[in-house]
Order: sequence, then structure tokens, then C-alpha cells
Amino acid sequence: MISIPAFPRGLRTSVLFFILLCPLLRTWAAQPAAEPPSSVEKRLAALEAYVANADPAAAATVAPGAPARAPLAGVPGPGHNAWMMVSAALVLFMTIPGLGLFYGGLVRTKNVLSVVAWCFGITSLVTVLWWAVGYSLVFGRSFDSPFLGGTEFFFLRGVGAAPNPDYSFWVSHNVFATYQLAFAIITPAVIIGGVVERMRFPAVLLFTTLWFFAVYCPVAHMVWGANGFMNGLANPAAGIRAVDFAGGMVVEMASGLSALVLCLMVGKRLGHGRTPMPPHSLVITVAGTGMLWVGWYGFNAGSALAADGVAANAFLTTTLAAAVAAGVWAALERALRGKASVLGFCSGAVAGLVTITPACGFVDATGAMVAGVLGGAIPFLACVKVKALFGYDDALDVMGVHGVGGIVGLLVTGFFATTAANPALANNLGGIVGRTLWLEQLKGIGLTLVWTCVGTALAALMVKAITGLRPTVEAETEGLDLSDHGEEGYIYEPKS
Amino acid sequence: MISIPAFPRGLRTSVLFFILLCPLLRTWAAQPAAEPPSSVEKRLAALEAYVANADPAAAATVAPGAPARAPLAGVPGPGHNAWMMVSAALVLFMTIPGLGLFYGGLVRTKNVLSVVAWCFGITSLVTVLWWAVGYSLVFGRSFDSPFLGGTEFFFLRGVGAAPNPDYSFWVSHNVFATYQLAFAIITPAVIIGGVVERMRFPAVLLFTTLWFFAVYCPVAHMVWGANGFMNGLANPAAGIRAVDFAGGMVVEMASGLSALVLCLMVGKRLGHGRTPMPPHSLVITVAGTGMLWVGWYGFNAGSALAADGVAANAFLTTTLAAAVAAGVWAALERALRGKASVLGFCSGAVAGLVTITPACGFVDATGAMVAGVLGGAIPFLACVKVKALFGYDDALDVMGVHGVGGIVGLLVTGFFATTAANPALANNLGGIVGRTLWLEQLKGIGLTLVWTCVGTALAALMVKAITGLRPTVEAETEGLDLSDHGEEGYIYEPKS
Amino acid sequence: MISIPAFPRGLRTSVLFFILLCPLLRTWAAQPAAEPPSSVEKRLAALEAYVANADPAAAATVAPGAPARAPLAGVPGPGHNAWMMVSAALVLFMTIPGLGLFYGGLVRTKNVLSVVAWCFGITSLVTVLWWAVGYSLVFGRSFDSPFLGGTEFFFLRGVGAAPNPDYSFWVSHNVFATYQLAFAIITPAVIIGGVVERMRFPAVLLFTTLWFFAVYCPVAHMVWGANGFMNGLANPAAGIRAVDFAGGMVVEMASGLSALVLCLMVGKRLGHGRTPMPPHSLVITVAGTGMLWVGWYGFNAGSALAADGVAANAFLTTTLAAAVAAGVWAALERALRGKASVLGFCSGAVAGLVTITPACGFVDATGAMVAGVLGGAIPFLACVKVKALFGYDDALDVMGVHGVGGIVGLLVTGFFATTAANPALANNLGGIVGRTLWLEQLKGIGLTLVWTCVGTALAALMVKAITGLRPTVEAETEGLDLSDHGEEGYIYEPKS
Amino acid sequence: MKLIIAIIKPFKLEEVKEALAAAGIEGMTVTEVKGFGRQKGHTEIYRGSEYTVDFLPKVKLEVAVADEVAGKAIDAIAKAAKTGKIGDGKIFVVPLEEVVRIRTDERGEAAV
Amino acid sequence: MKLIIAIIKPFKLEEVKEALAAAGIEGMTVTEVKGFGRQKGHTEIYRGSEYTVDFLPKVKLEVAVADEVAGKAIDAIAKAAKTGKIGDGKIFVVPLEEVVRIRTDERGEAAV
Amino acid sequence: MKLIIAIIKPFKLEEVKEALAAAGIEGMTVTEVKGFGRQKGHTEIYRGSEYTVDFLPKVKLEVAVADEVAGKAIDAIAKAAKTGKIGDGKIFVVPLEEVVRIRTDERGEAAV
Ligand SMILES: Nc1ncnc2c1ncn2[C@@H]1O[C@H](COP(=O)(O)OP(=O)(O)O)[C@@H](O)[C@H]1O
Ligand SMILES: Nc1ncnc2c1ncn2[C@@H]1O[C@H](COP(=O)(O)OP(=O)(O)O)[C@@H](O)[C@H]1O
Ligand SMILES: Nc1ncnc2c1ncn2[C@@H]1O[C@H](COP(=O)(O)OP(=O)(O)O)[C@@H](O)[C@H]1O
Repeated sequence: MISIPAFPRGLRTSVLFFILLCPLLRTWAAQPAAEPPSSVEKRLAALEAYVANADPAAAATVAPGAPARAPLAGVPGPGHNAWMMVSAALVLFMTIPGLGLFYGGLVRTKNVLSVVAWCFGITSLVTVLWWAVGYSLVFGRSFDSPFLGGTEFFFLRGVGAAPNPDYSFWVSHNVFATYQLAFAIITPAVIIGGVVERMRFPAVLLFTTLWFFAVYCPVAHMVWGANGFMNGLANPAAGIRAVDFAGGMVVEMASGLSALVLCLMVGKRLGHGRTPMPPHSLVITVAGTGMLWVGWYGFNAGSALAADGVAANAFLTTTLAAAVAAGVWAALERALRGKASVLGFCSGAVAGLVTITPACGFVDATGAMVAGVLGGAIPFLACVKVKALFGYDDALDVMGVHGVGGIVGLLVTGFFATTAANPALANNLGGIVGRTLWLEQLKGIGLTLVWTCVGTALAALMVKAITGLRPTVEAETEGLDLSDHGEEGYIYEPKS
Repeated sequence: MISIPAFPRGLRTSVLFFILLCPLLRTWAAQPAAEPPSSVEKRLAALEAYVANADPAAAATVAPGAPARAPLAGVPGPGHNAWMMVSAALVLFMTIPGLGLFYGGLVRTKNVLSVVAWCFGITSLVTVLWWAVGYSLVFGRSFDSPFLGGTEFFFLRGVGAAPNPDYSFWVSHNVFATYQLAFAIITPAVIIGGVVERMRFPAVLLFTTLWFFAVYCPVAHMVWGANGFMNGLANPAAGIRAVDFAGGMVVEMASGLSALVLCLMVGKRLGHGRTPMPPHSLVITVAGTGMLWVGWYGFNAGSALAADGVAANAFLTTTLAAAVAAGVWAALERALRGKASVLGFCSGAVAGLVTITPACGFVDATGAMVAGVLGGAIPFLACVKVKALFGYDDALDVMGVHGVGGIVGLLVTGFFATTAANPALANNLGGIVGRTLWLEQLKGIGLTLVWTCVGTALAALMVKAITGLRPTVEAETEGLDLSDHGEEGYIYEPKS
Repeated sequence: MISIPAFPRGLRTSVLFFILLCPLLRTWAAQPAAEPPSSVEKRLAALEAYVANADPAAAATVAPGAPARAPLAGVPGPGHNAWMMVSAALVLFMTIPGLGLFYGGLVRTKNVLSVVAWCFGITSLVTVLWWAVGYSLVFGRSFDSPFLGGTEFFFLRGVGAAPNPDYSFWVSHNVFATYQLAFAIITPAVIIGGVVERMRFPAVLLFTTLWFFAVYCPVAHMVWGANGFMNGLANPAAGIRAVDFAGGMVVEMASGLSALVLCLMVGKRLGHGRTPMPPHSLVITVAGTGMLWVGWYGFNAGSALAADGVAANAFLTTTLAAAVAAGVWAALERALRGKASVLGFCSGAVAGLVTITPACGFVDATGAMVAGVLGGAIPFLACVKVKALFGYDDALDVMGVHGVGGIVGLLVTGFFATTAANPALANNLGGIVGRTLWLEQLKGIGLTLVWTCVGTALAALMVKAITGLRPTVEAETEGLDLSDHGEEGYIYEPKS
Repeated sequence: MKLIIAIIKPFKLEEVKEALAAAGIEGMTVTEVKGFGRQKGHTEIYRGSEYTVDFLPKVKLEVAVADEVAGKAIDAIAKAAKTGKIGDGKIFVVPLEEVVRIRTDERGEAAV
Repeated sequence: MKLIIAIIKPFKLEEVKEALAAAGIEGMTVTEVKGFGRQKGHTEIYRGSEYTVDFLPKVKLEVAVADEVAGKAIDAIAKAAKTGKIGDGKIFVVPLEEVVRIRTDERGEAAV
Repeated sequence: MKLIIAIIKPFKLEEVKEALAAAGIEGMTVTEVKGFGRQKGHTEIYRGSEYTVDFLPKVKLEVAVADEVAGKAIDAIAKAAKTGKIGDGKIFVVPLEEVVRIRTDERGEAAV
């Protein structure tokens, strides 16, 4: 997700020229009572840095005797800020109502509201955690640790409108923090797809809290923290030099594996395998799918943290992969079962979006087509074939779609990442891009897998001990809408 | 809603430097046949003004012998214009379909379409009024009055792509007018939540027309007009030096109080208090809630009228307050009634958004958390406890959520507004921010309350006299969908 | 859709001044070891070009001895790029889920998913076609033909983050390609509204493929290709000097006429005219309408290909026309049948949006009001009166709304286009704007009409020969959801 | 025993239930049905196509009662359901040969 | 009097109604039901899980008629509802002891 | 012949169907109904307004059987539907004078 902004050639030329100009500037600087023309240079460089999403300070500090404060320093750039506010809004839209409707339509009538309540509960809870400590634990630096951030941003202290150049030169720090909050919300919200229809509401909230600290904060810091252990892109000292543009490890793998572990610990739904449990409203699911898709542009292209060329590339690759994977999933259904289904199209679209997530800012259109084909086919097999073999009740296929799709996407990234799509890959990874990056990706996958499974299992065990995981048989039979929330999704009265 | 753009330090430095530079410039200006280097300064200043959302003309006029037209004058700034077009689209999205679905899901099956028809009817009607006279009456100046605008923009004459610097240096005037139209639409659309299921369609339209002139235009001008009576932020001569970032008075209080007055005059629904009238589809309401939430980013952060640091701050505070209030409402339900409900989460989210509306561009994260807690708790009590005491039939709790939430938000603004969040507060209100601003807010609340109640009552009386307010008992029993619109919301045919 | 970026006066002044300055610059240029101040000018001009959406290279080449590479060349502009990514996302959102829900709600319960499946299938299919050849055939130049593009962008080769100045100076080429993809998707998706409930899924996909090559690619190149036959705005050598801002010919007329031809060839639904076939869920249709409306801002204002003043104008005109047409349609229903319906509001809003589509970037507020009135009234008559006369089964009124609305909009453009709204009209069309432009529009309408009808008929005949168009009577009676996709839209289980 | 089947207007259900309760009858089974009879439906128009809804939403009550209570029950329903306007509905009485309460296996009048 | 209960295919409802009207019978009550019998349902697949829908949507008609009309009514329904394919449905005839028209308090055949 | 009308808990439908099949009865018609009886409903609260749901979702089975099978059928239903908790439901038996299989025009027991 972190894209070290590329210095396009235009800018580099300017900087070069600027250096050459220095002697001249120095003469001018001798003139009294007026800042020398160098300041014009600096101001121009800063403005150009805005357009090119580069560091305004870098250009300025080149000048001898530069003033402490560079031109435009601390000012967010309108185009980038606008794009990131839109992106943050879109990612929040993905959870409420996007995921709520997507998941809600897939469960039975009697549980539709419980799914929505879980999404809302997670949103409120994680927002408070993020504000208090979470943001700081992921994106702070005071611990100086590759595994966890710091305490300096507790309660969002000092997180104002000025950009935090650790992550973005032109996006307001508070917008960045809100954008990242949206990721911290949707990840646990995706998990609960594995255990819908059979977990107690308080247990969901407690699990979310424990999981947030055990899994999300450390994994997110490792992958995206400026000094993170697996942040191959930005951290030259990364232990694992993996790359993950928009959350293949942090969001997709983490949610998929956690859902798998959690659904095994919670157990199957009553009647699973005997009673049919078809989606109660694919129409609602379709609405949710569309919202997820549009929101994913904020998720993926927004992860460039600027409205720059890297975002533009991510925008294209996201579209290609989603559309292709939707078609591939449906085509496989048609080939293997005779009929292409709407649930197939929806599942394929989401799987394609998942798969391109880690790759979108690193691969080009060709890589995106590969991600689309594999992202449609492999999760299809995982959901339809592999799950049946094992027989676990991952109700909404979080492992099959997000876990498997995330892993596929990380590997696609390993093989297809190219500096043509993202020049920043050349900074620290120039030597392995196009060569052995996939090995680093494999290491990243391994560490994420182990960390996530262990963390989830511990969190779930604690929840089991404290509140218990499941509702009573009566409550589950009645449906969680009534038993946990005292409401019904639909009350279509007869006309009178 | 109007944020006098802050002059960040970087810019102020530049301006200072520029002034110092003037003597030098003058020498250069003597050179013939070429505009002197000062123009480079001016052009730089204009470009920097774009990034910092400052006045491009201000910088230019500093130069002696400045040309009539400043560099980039009349050109909208792409980042700001993009953000405001997005914001305007989002706020329009709030009414159709957002509010239509949110409200539609809460009424009984037989009235779901009538609610949507009202939203559509109001949209069409207010658009024509706004185009013809409304925009001018609110944002014109020709009357030179703190209570009403002017006639210069009737039929949107002269409202073109160039910014109107009265309100924004970098946003196209026509985008600003469209953005403000969206507010003029949603305010009456919110009102009708109080009288759903029992008002005639023609009466709704007539009421909207009268109310628009009696309440909306004057109140909006008073609060947001550059020379408005209650525009403490931008108008140094304001009678009441109140502040209202995104519509705590204009939208929230006005709609809440109007709904209360109107529902008292229309009377209760047939069977109110005896027949249960549960929401017919909370699923639809959830979809609407999500759309309102995402739209509210346009509403709140858009009210900065630029993609600047003030917008960024509003973006964060809006998110915090909404998520926290949703959780607080649900937690109170859980504490007082044993179960947290989805309707509770939805109501809390909306109440939080309402509460942060006047405050979002003035308070910091801490203020937002306070707004979230109070915005969840006080409207909850208003809807669940106070309404029951009085027994009026404000069907969808417009008073409880919007009226009460708006007032709470205005007071939170009074106590927690800070120049750290919005430097423009220092311009005219430096002396009272953090001190007695809450007193001015109280005055503003009082004036809005009286004006709104009187205006609404007069409008409703006239409607009663002209068209009557209520449908026949038969029509109300049959449902307004059939009786007023000849349609049904759902016709689920059996398969054949 | 192509707006040759206007050179606002501010910029023109700068360029002029720059030319005057040249002699001076030349002197400075003599100084050794430093690029002469001219580079400051060039860099300033490039930055100003960004703000004003002008050509950065144009300014640069003015300077004598200009370096090969202009400042900021190849760098997308953040504000414009952000807006176009948002616009592209919005237009994709229009098809999935917007159109899927809008259309889905209008069919009978048993066919709701089939409509969605068609939208998804078209999305996947057209994405692959676009990637492989379509984009190049429309926006390439290698054929050097006014009727079809070229091969240079096959497989999106060379379509990177740098802008393609043929179409936009500041928007990434890949964002432009994705944006245009969204148009190529929604056009066939609109068509299928004419034949819902009675066409086989494979037939829909095959038809889409043939139609894409026979109609979409050539018509889109003719209208929007830089050297297109009907691109009066940008192509001085255009055979027909018509203008079509956002797709009155390419999208609206093409889809409307194709739907008419196709529905005649497919035949009526079983039971048409005898069994009532009311919309099964207007609530879903309302949700879809709102999504179409908000998406249309990307469609229309996005067609400026920049967040500039032309986009701003399109934003306003789109809003006015949609809201007015919605009201006009409903008012006509009220006048002629006694009741204004929600379906009427929805139909009117869409018809208004269709009508303003070709006009939005060329007419001012007054023109938009005219478009709104005519766009509500004429399609209303077409759907409610004319269709009844002829008795064809254009199930969802694609001809009546899109075909007729598109033609009305193109004529409105012919009469009301003004250089005040879009200065680029003065470039090639200065002589006919406000005079005989409507004649050129008529010619464009004629060519589009003939080309589309012939192309569609041929495509449909081939499909008939290869896969057949219709399902069996049993399948159609059972509903396409079950027969083609093996799913049901709603399975509301009884509580247990 | 009798099985009383009553077709009534939906908004009268509550009153009928209360009337039956007043008559000592607490158990009943209710179904949403569509009625066709003398009362005529309405017309809906969707973009010009008319759609005549000739059925009317009604509610069907099924009440099993002992023979001696039947008359009282019928009267209670008839009285409570009446509005005097067309479409008020019908009451049908069918002989009931056996009743079983599933929970207890009670049979006959004890099971009603 | 008889209460005729007919289970038919939903798309035959209109024809049956017309046939009854032709036989002079205008009143009836209709319910959406699910039928189980020899006709078999279909299979739906949701992401790999099969869901066998073994019930079939049917429509139930209840028509109260005077004894002498019963035969004609039964024949009318049987003829109109027949497609000859499996699943056409059944007609059940139950004795009807009393009928009340709620609006008028008419009883017996007058109330039918 | 008898028409057996059984009101049962919805989640017992599958078991009852199997029990009937075991008794050789394959045909039946099922309706979703609301039951009122001793079993009490629940309360829902919407923003402070309480909404007491006093009906309970039940499923109604109608099974036409030959006289000699009736007893077996009733027992099968009663056994399969029983949970022993309140609200298990009722079985009503009504005399059936005639049955017609629409597809074949068979009448009487052959049509069942
Ligand atoms: N012969 C009948 N058999 C079954 N149901 C009937 C019959 N006649 C009427 N009904 C039911 O009674 C309802 C009311 O009948 P209708 O003729 O409209 O008015 P009224 O009850 O005032 O005579 C109908 O909607 C239908 O449900
Ligand atoms: N014994 C029965 N009791 C009640 N309803 C029955 C019975 N047998 C069949 N039905 C109803 O009749 C419908 C048609 O029966 P089925 O056996 O499928 O075909 P057919 O009518 O051609 O014999 C079933 O779906 C069911 O609703
Ligand atoms: N007298 C009755 N007539 C018709 N249906 C009845 C009657 N009594 C009970 N029922 C049906 O049987 C269901 C169960 O009855 P209830 O009294 O709640 O429990 P139980 O079956 O344990 O006695 C009710 O919900 C209702 O549908």
C-alpha cells in the first residue's frame, strides 16, 4: 500500500538542473533584503513536487542555506487529498453497507440483521480502538521495532491536517489515519463471514478486540509500517523483502485464515450438510457486490496514497482483474455444472478483486489479466471442490475467496511486478524484481500464515473461555436477528 | 459550512517575503517591453494559493501596478473542483436513493413508495425553485441584508465556471450552486420523516414550496451568506456570532423542529399507539444508512469548499463521531433493554453524523469523540424516552435525531471549537473561541428555533387551508402507495 | 465527450507575455552553466497548464531552444486524475449494481437474477474485448481512418500512466482507457432492457460480441476518435461536424435503436398484452435509479476528461435536467392519469439524464432546463403513447427512454450549444454554433440511426442462426433465473 | 366438532381475535389469502401498461371448536368482522371428525 | 353445500377463474401453497452446495358452492386446470354445513 | 376419505414429510400460516416502540388420504411433529367426499 513516490524524469531533471544552478544562486543570495532567486526554484520545485507526488522538502534542502521550512511544507495537496478522502469514504462504504448487504443476502432470512449488526459493531469498536491506540501501534515509530509501531499517536495526538511524510507527502495525516482505519474495520468484518448464523454478538465483539491486537496491529505494521519487517518496498532493512500493495497479507490472507481457524473452533451451523441453507436474497448480495467493487477502487488505487500514476495503474489493473475473474468463475460453473450463476459472477468478481489487491500497484495490464484468470479459477476450486473435501463450515467462503485469493495475488505479484508499473520498486528491490521477488513473497505468506493462525486461535480460545462462542440451540434455531437483536429483517404486512 | 481558507504558514512566509521583495521588483518593473519578474512571483503565489486554497488575487494585488487580472483568476482549481463535484454528487446521493431507502424501509409496506415519491417530488420542485430564485436569495448580496440574499443570480444568471470568491477561491461557481442545491433538497426531505404514512402528496409539495421561502432561504442566508446575520465565521458584522460548519442550524435543527411542528399539526397516524407499525424492511434501511453515511462525507468535509486541511479535519471528525455514536446508541439499548438492535446502530450513526455536522470543521479528534458520545446518548433519550412522555407521532424521529442532535452539535461546537482545527476561527472569532462561543451558539439556536417553528406553522396552516394535509381514512388505510401513486412496492409473484 | 481544453484568458495572457519576454530570456540564456530563466517560465507555464487543463508542451515549445522534454510532460495531474478515477468508478458503478438493480426491479420475480447475470456477463466479456482490441479500435489512430481507430493499443500495449495528449493532457492514459471501458460496458447493458425475460444467456453474450464490433467500435470512433468522422469538436476534417459530449449517439441512440431492432427480432414475451407484468420491486428500481443518477455525474461531468470549468458546467446541467425531467414525467402522469408514480419519477430522471448527455458540456443552465422539460415530456409520450400504438414489446422502454431521449438531447445541443459554456466550441465550430449546428446534429443522428439498425439486425440474425435467440417456452415460463442460472432471487424462509 | 373457516378483511383480524377471546376461544390459525368476489380490485399503471388487480388481500381464519361453541364463535366473528361494506367476507363451517393436540396426544374436544 | 378445494398450477389460475365465472361462480379464495407429490422439484447450486427444492409452487382455490352446482364447478376446474402433465393437481370436496356472508348476515346457500 | 389438516412447527416439516413417506403417503400440500394459541410470541422493540408479535409462524399440511390410511397418517404426523413443548400444533380431520386428480380425471381413492 505504501508507494514510495516515483521521481519522474521531469522532476529529476529539474533537481539536477537546480544543483548545477547553485553557484549562480549563491551570488544572487548575496543581494540584500530579498530572498534570492533560488527561492523561486524551490517554490517551483515544491509545486512540481505536488503535481508529481514527490517530496517538496527534498528539492528545497538542496539549496544551500535553505530555510528551515520548505515552500508548501505542511500543506496537503488538493488533488491528492481529494482522492484520498474519496478513497477513504469508498473503503468505509465497503463495510457499511457493502459487506453488510453482500454477506446479509447470503445468509438465511432469520440472520440477515445479525450480519449487519456485526459489521456495525466492529465499525464502532475498531474506530475507538484505532483512535485510542491502534493507529499508533501500526503507523507510529516510537518502539523503533519492525513488529509494532509506537505510542506517539495514541488518541490521534498530533495527527493533523499536515501530511506525515513517512507515508505521504501531500495527503493530510488525519485523512491517512482515517483511510487506514477503514482497512482496520473491514478486515475483521470480512472474517465474520466464516461464522455467520452461529456466533453470539458479544463473542464477535470480544474476538474482534483480541484479534485486533494479536493479529491486525502487528501484521499491518510489519507489512506497511515504514520500518516494518515485511515492508520490502519502503524499508531497506526489511527482514522479509515482500511487497503487498493494498493488503493481500494484511487484509485478505489475515481475514481468510482467521475465518478458517475461527469457523473450525466455533463449529458448524446446526443442520449444516442436512438442511439446505441457500442465500435468502441474491438481489441484496448483488447490491453489496457492486458496492464492494466500487469501494475497492478506493481500497486499491487509493493505496497509492496519491492520485498519481501508480494509482492510475492500480485503477486499471483492478478493473481488469475483477471483470475477468467474474467471467472465469461463471465460465467454470458453466463448464462443470451447466449453468453460470449470479452468485458465481459475484464470487468471481470479489475473488478477482482480492487477488489483484496485493498486485494492483505493481503489475501492468498483462499481470492483471493473469491475476484475473487465476483469481477466478483457483478460489473457485477452493470453494467448490476443496471445501467439500474437508467439510468445514466456512459459511461464506472467506478462506476460499479471501485467503486463497490473497495468496494467489501475492504470488502473482512476486512473478509479475515490474518497475514499468511502479518505479519505486527499483529503490530497494531493483535486484530481485522480476527475479526472486516471489521467494520473498513466499516468506511473507508463510509468516503471515503462522502469525495469523496462532493469533486467531489464541483469541478464539480466550473468547470461548470468557463469553462462549455460540448461542443456545434455541437462539440459533430462532435466528440471531430475533435472539440477539430482537428484530426482523422483513415484515411485509398484508395490505388492508 | 463556509471555511475562510486558512493561510498556512508556508504561504504566509511567501507573502511576507514577497512584500519585502517589492522594492526590487519595482526596479525590474522599469525594464521595458516585458512584464517584470514580479509576475513570476505573482504566478508562483497564485499557484501556491491553489495548493493552499488561498486567494490568488490577494497575492497578486500586493504587487504595485498589478494588472487588473491576477494570474489564474477565474480558473477553478482542479483538485478543489474535483472534490466539490464529488461532494455535490454525494449529497445528492443522500436524498435519492439514500434517504428514500432509509425512510422507506422504516415505514409499513404499503407506504414505502410514497416516501420515495416525496423525496423525488421535493428534489424536482426544489431544483426549479433553486434555479429560479432560491440560490440567489440565499447566496446573493444585492439586498445587502443579513436576512436574505439578492436577485442577481435569479435563473442562475452569471453563475458560471469561474469561482465566486465570496465563497470559494478555487471552486466553480456553478459547482458551488449545485452543491448548495443538494442541501436545499435534503432539508425538506428530512422533514417529511415526521409525517410519513399520512400526508397527501400535493400537500407535501405545497408545504415544501412555502417552507422553502419561509424558512430555508432566510435561515440559510443568515447562517451561510457572506453577510449573514448568524455567520460568525465570515461576517465580522454578524448580529449573532455563531458558527455552523455544515448545517447544524440550517439543515438539522430546521428539519427537526419543522418535523415536530408539522407532525403535531398533521396529527397521528391512524391506529398510532394501538396497531404496531414496525419497519417493513430494516435491510433497505441499512442500505440507506450506508448511503447517508458515505454521502455525509460530501456534506461535512465538502463544506470546507476545498480539498484542504479543514476538509481533512472534517473528514476525520465525521468518521469518529458517526462510528462512536452508533456504538453508544446500541450500547444504551443493550444496557436498558437487553439487546442492541440494527435500528439502534443505524439511528446512532445518523445521530452521530447529525451531531458532528455543525462541529466537524471546527473541533479536533477529541471534540469529535465527545460529539460521538453525546450524539449517541442524547438523541437516544430523546427518541426512546422523551417522545414516549409526550406521545406525539414524529414517525421517524426527525426531531429526536436531527433536531436534538443538531442542537447538541452546535453546543459541542461552542465548547470544543479550536483554531488548531480551523485557523479561520481566529479571523473574526479569535476573542471568543474557547471562551464564550457557546453563548453565541445558544443565541443562534434560539433564533433558529423560533424562526423555524413560526415559519413552519404558518406554512402548514396555509397548506391545510388550500389542499388539506391528510388523505381520507380509506386512502390512509389502503396505504399511500396505492391511493396516491397507484403502485405497489413489491409484487412477488409465485413462480409458475 | 472530448473537450478540447479551453485556454482561459489568464493563461492566454501568460503565453502572450511569455512571447514578449523571449528577447529578454535569450539574453539570460547566454549566462553559462545554468539553464536560463526561460526554464522558470516554462515550468510556470506547465504548472499553470495543469491548473487550467491546458497543454503543458504547447507553452514549453514557445521557448527558443526548448529541450525535447517539456516540464511535467508525461506526468498526470493529480486533480484531473483523481476526478477521472472517481468518474470511471462511478460509471462502472452504473452497470453493476446500478443498471442491474434498476432493470432487475422492473422485471418479474422469476427473472430478476437473469438481468443481473446479463449485466455481469457483458461486463466480463466487454472488458476482455476492450483489453484485447476494442480500445485500440476506437481510440487508436494507426488505420488513419475516420471510421475505425487502429491496432497500436491492442492488449493495451503502451497504455501507461502518462497522459495521451490526443485526448487529455493531464489524465493518465490507462485511466482514460478504463473510463472509456465503462462506456463500452454500459451501452450493451442498456440494450438488453428491451429483451429481458425472453432471451437466452448465451445468445446475449454472442450478440454483445458481434454488436461490439459491428456497432460500438465504429460509432464510438466516428464520434469520439480524434480523427472521427462525426467528431465536429476536435476533428477539423470531420465529415459530419456533429458534437456529442457524453454519448447521445454512442451510448443512448445506439442502445435505444439496438434495443428496438433486437426486441422486434426476438419477439414478444409469452403472455405479453394478456398477463400483467408489473415490476416486481420498485424499491430495488429506486435504489438502481439513485445509483444511475450519481454515476451519471461521472458519465457526464467526467466526459470533460478533466476537473475543469467544462466539467463544472456539465455537473450543473446534468443536475438540472435530471431533476426537471423527473418532475415533468410525473406531472404528465398526474395530468393524464390522475396519479404521479414512483416509476414515473424514476423514468423521468433517467430520461432527463439521457437527454442532457450529449448536451451537458455544451449548453448552459437555460439549455439544461429546456433539455429537462423536453427530456421528460417527449420520452414520456414515446413510452406511454407511441409504444402502445405500435405494440412492440420493448420491455423496459429502452427505445422510448434512451433512443428518443438521445435524439432529443442531440437536437437540444444543436440549438442551445454555446461557447459561453464551452470555449472549445469556437475552435472548429465557431461558424456554426448557434446557427446551423442542429443540421450537423441531424446528419449525425441519421448516420447513427442507419448504422446502428443495420449493424444490430445483422448481429441478431447471426445469433439467431448460431445459438438461437429465445429460450424454450418451458424455460421462459419457469423464469430465466431458474432455467438459465439455477438460482432464485429471493428465498424468504419461514421462521422456525 | 366444527372447523370454522372465515375469510375477513385483514385490518379486522385484531378485533376478531379479541371477540373470539371474549367468547373463550384462544386458538386459531391464520393465513394470508387473496379473495375474489363481488368487491372489485383496483388498477395500477406502470409506464402506460395497466395492471388490474382483481384480487383483494384477505385473511383466512381457521378455528376448530366444539359443537356447542360453534354458534357463539360464528356470531363473534361475524359481528367483529362486519363493516357493512362489500367485501366483508364469508364464514364457512365444516364438520370436524377428529382433533389431535400433538404435544399431548389428546384427542377430540379436549384437544381443541 | 360443498367446499371445493383445488390445488392447481399457478399459471392456470386465470383460466380456472374464467371457467368458474362461465359456470356462474364468481366468488373464491386463493392461497399460495407448496405442493409435494409425484412431480419433482429442481436443484439449485450455491457455490457448490446443492439445494434440492422438492416442493413446487401451487395455488389453492377454495370455492364454496351449493350442492347442485358442485359437479359443474368441479368439472370446470378440472378442465381448465388440466395440462395433462404431471403435477396438474387435485380437487378435494368437503361437506359444508353452514355459510355466513358477514356483510349481510345471510346464511346458507344465499350466502355462497 | 379424509382430509387431514395438520398445524406444525416449521422446522418439523422435513421430519413429518419423511414419516408420511414411510407410511406410504407421498402427496401433500403445505401452507405457511400464523398460529395463535397458548404458546406466546415475542416482543420486538423499534426505537422505543414495542411490537408484540403474538402470532407464531407455523406450517399447515393438508393431506388427503383413504379412510383406512387415515389413522396411520395421523399417528405418523403426531409422532414426527412432537417436541413435547407448547406450540407443537394440532391435527384436524375432515370428511372428504370426493377427490379428483386433474391430470387424469381419476376420482375417489384412486386420485389421492
Ligand atoms: N363462493 C366463495 N367461496 C370461497 N370464498 C368466497 C366465495 N365468495 C366469496 N368468497 C370470499 O369472500 C370475500 C368477500 O366476498 P365478496 O363477494 O367480495 O363480498 P361480500 O363478502 O360482501 O359478499 C372474497 O374476497 C372471497 O375471499
Ligand atoms: N394426498 C394429497 N393430499 C393433499 N395434496 C396433494 C395430495 N397429493 C397431491 N397433492 C397436491 O397436488 C399436487 C400435484 O400432485 P402430483 O402428485 O405432483 O401430480 P398429479 O396431480 O399429476 O398427480 C401436489 O403438488 C400437491 O400440492
Ligand atoms: N382451536 C384452534 N383452531 C385452529 N387452530 C388452532 C386451534 N388451537 C390451536 N391452533 C393452532 O395450533 C397451534 C399450537 O397451539 P398452542 O395452543 O400454541 O399449543 P399446543 O399445540 O401445544 O396446544 C397454534 O399456533 C394454532 O396455529
